Amino acid sequence: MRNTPRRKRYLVSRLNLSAIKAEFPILRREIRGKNRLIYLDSGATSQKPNSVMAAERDFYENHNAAVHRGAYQLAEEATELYEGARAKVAGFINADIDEVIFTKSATESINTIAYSLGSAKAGTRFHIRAGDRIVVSEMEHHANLIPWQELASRTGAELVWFKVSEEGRLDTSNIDELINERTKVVALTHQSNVLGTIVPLDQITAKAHSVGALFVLDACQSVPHYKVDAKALMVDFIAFSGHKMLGPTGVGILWGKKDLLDEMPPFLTGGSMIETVTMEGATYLDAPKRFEAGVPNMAQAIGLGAAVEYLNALGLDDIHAHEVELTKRALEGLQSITGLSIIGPKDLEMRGGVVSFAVQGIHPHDLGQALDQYGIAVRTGHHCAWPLMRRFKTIATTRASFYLYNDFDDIEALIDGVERARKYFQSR
Amino acid sequence: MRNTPRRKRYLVSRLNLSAIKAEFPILRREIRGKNRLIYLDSGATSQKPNSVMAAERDFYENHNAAVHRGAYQLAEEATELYEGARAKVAGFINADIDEVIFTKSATESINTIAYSLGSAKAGTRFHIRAGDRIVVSEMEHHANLIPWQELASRTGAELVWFKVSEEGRLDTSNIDELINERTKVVALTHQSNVLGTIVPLDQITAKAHSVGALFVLDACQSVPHYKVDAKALMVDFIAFSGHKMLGPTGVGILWGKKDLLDEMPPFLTGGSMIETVTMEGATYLDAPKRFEAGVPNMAQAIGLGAAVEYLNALGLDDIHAHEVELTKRALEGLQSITGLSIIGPKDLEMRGGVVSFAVQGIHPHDLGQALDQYGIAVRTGHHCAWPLMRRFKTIATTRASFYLYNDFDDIEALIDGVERARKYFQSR
Amino acid sequence: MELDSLYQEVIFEHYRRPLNKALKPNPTIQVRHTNTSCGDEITLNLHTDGKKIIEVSWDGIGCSISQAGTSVVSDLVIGRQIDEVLQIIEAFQAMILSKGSDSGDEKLIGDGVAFAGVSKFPARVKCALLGWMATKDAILQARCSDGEGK
Amino acid sequence: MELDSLYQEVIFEHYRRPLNKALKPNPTIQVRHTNTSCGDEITLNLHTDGKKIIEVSWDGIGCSISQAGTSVVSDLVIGRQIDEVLQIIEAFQAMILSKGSDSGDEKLIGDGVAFAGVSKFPARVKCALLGWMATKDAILQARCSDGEGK
Ligand SMILES: Cc1ncc(COP(=O)(O)O)c(C=O)c1O
Ligand SMILES: Cc1ncc(COP(=O)(O)O)c(C=O)c1O
Repeated sequence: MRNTPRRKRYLVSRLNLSAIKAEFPILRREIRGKNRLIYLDSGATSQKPNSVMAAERDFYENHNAAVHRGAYQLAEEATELYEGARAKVAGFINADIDEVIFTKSATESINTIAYSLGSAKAGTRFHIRAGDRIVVSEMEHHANLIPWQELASRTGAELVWFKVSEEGRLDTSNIDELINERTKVVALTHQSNVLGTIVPLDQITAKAHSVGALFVLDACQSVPHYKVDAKALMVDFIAFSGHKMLGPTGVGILWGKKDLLDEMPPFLTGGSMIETVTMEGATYLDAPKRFEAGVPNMAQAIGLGAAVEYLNALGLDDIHAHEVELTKRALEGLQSITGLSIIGPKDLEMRGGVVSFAVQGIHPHDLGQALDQYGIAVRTGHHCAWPLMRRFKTIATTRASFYLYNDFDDIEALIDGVERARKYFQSR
Repeated sequence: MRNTPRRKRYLVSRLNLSAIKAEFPILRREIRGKNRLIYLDSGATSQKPNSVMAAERDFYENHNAAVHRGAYQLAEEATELYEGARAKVAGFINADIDEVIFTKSATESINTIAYSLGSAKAGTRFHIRAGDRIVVSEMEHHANLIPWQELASRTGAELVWFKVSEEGRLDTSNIDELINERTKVVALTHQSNVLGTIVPLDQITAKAHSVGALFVLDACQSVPHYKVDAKALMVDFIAFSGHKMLGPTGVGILWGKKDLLDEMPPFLTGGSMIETVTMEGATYLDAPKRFEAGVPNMAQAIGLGAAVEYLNALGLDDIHAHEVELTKRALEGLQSITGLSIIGPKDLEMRGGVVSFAVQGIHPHDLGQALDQYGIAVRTGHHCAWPLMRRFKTIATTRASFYLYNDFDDIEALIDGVERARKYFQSR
Repeated sequence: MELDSLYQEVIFEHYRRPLNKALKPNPTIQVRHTNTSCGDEITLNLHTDGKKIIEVSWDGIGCSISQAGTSVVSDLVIGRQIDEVLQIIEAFQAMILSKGSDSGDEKLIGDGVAFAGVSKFPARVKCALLGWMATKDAILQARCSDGEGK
Repeated sequence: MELDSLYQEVIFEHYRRPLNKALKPNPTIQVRHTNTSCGDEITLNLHTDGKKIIEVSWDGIGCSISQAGTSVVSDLVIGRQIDEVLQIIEAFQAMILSKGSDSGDEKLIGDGVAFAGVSKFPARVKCALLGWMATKDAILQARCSDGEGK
């Protein structure tokens, strides 16, 4: 690996990287022989610190019981841990505790809203019918696109979308055309998982509310990386995944305004979300229980609580500052490579630590394979954003995404690796 | 604790209980002071052996990456582990691998079928419309009742149900009336989570198929305890939860016949379940991916795989035989207590290790509280089977449920504990 | 023994001989509250002139804690000013949610202090509160319907 | 170096100068296959008289493995009997799914043996199979539509 002094020019991070790395056992893995693992796919899923794994294990070893149902000591402890995790997540996004719903993933969170709205009876404020409009964008992850396509197709509503500019920004020039009196839902990503673009929300949320539309924010790529304030954002719903923010797999979050959640039809039905049940019908509890049917993903929620504590201890501002520096160096270094082009913003303005690129003459799959050979894990493909690929007239990109455990050496390794791969394929 | 020789009269289990208990760290917990934990609420959720926790941790420490998406080494390993877990679960219930879908819970599994059927277009074989019939029973858990109530209310179908006899058996006397040409779905529990009753299925599945209805089996209380053979049972769908069978929380199973699953509309939509996506619409992959949108609950599925291996190593037949002996002693011992009555079958014929009972003059909540004080964890309440409570003209029962880590001492402790509690409340 | 700290003698007295348990006709308002996790249910009739609680009567089934709790609150509030009653309920709520740190002010909540031990058993807090919350709910509903509250 | 074991020279030759890459008109059957995880796509035209493969031509974009694979299979099967071709495809499939244990029979699968290394990279198996599966699919569809198969 090259060892030039150039990285010294970059800001020394406020994070203590060696201490952080020590908390993530997987970073000691060796890849394809003796290569150090350089994990640059946190946009897909993040690695887990010891404290998260320990919290899950502690739950299973000492407190495991069905929450809210048992009256014995273990069940009381389990309930307190589970509800404690809810309080931690609520604090993390500045929400009220009862507004935080544990789902299995952001995908489920978004589907929950789409299905709930789809079940709303005619005459209620949530009812969606033929002629109504749902607004998304061309840069949505499939998880924030297909549920709305399906809702539109079930209800006869019309799906329309914001376009994306050549620079990878949301094109809001036709906002008044897209969001009008017929618009019932606006569902947008906070940050593109492909481009790294952070979407400025103020104008769009204001417009959405001015016509009485509900605003759904896909915050999968933002909540893990910088402060997201549920109250300040003026949105109605927020969806994100625990596994992308150091938490366990199998847990996601749906945040929603309490008065909306309490009024909306439930989605998954079953135990623990009911008020009364007869053979003929049931009535339902308020949020969050209304949307948490069945024995919940207790250990995972509690693990997510530990992840939130870990993030709080480091501080989201420092994490974000660190990632901006990594991104700055990555953008600069990668663009010095012959034939490489960035797909997405090339500046740091309203931009997160996700960098997509193409290298002329090398298919992303081949490039990713070579990088893997050097120990570098990047994502290649359409990134579950197929329409966005079409927008940029490609079928796939190579994507590096950063998180708090990445250091400048990782970025140099990426830059060197891409250059080395380029030469490898060129020589063949 | 009483130490009479009477338990010696009972069969020595084929399970090595001391070795088993050593694998479940939580069983070393002390409760309300210095009481040994006597966990008799496995019907709500089971405890976890070391091997399950180790499998999850190994995944996070060595292989964590998004399955099916990445092309790098970690992602390949994660995919192999995840799909390996699917193969283990499939083997466990004698199913084909592609028929096993990972959900978050049995509740989600059942909702998946109900919503998918509800989305089927008119003219397709899955379409449900006004006048069609859905058949359930009075002994269903809310998770296998409310989703069907909701489906009925969304489609205009009629919900009808089997009654339950005074002995706690399914009353099939009016089967020909309930299941007729209009019947589209029959959804029944395999074993009641309140009564312990195992439902004989042959007659009902035959009848259901003779009229072309789909048969949905809620196997939450059976799969963990005795052999369930997906192919032999002649059912179309099976739902169960990982957390009740030694697995992690946050993972459930939906099994379905491949040709049905591939034809049914998807439920949750998003990444990894699509074939192609444009802004206008999407096409979907076949099962299991069709029903696994998003980054899945990888660690939990893998943990469940380890649970299945643990169950296989002990042998389901020996586990079941052991639980039958425990149940025999419990039924006998409990019934010797003044004022105690069993709710559910009093014999061992087609009966699992779940025993519900009432003690005259003592509310279940108070009884459960006293038992907790002695270290005994039982469940009190309506057990998410409110209509069944009404059927037995009560609002709650006390329920003890057994699993492979319970021994005869646990049963004696229960019997002694109930007697002691009875005296405590009588004296006040 | 901890069980006794939960099941104070006073609680058993109210449980065995509950006060005001038999619905009085023609209430100002009737409410029905359920403990959704166990199915316990009470119906409570409130008679009020808008300022004072004239009568509280109730019926229902439940565990000793919820039955005794309803008995205690009904006995405590009859004849008192509404504002005072709301204060009493608040004090009881604070105690019961205190996880053992607040042992309750007997001058304010009377026999309610016998429930201090319940606050150490989170799963039973709902039982203890059932009758108290029904009373509060009835008062607030009565207020709304006669235009007293804003 | 393991990368070379994946990227055999033969693969690069086919990738740089793919054979039969340009759709011939009027096929017996046309199929379109997609690698859903990356978006790579090929269109393949098959000309057959029901017994023999007369022509295979294709177009599409994709990684070196999928492009070379399609080139190899197209070259290999043209002019052969259908039954023989299905056998060849099966042999290739067996090798590619063998996780490195089957190095392939060159007499049967020709340049296909160059893909033996791919079987050690599970995430690339789909790439290697893309053209092969498209060919198989086209053959089976052609069979069905002319009533040859049962
Ligand atoms: C018979 C039965 N069905 C369904 C369920 C629901 O399972 P879960 O809460 O894990 O989704 C349970 C357990 O609670 C059950 O016992
Ligand atoms: C922007 C965005 N939205 C939604 C998702 C879906 O998240 P999950 O797969 O965890 O449900 C992802 C990640 O895959 C994402 O990056």
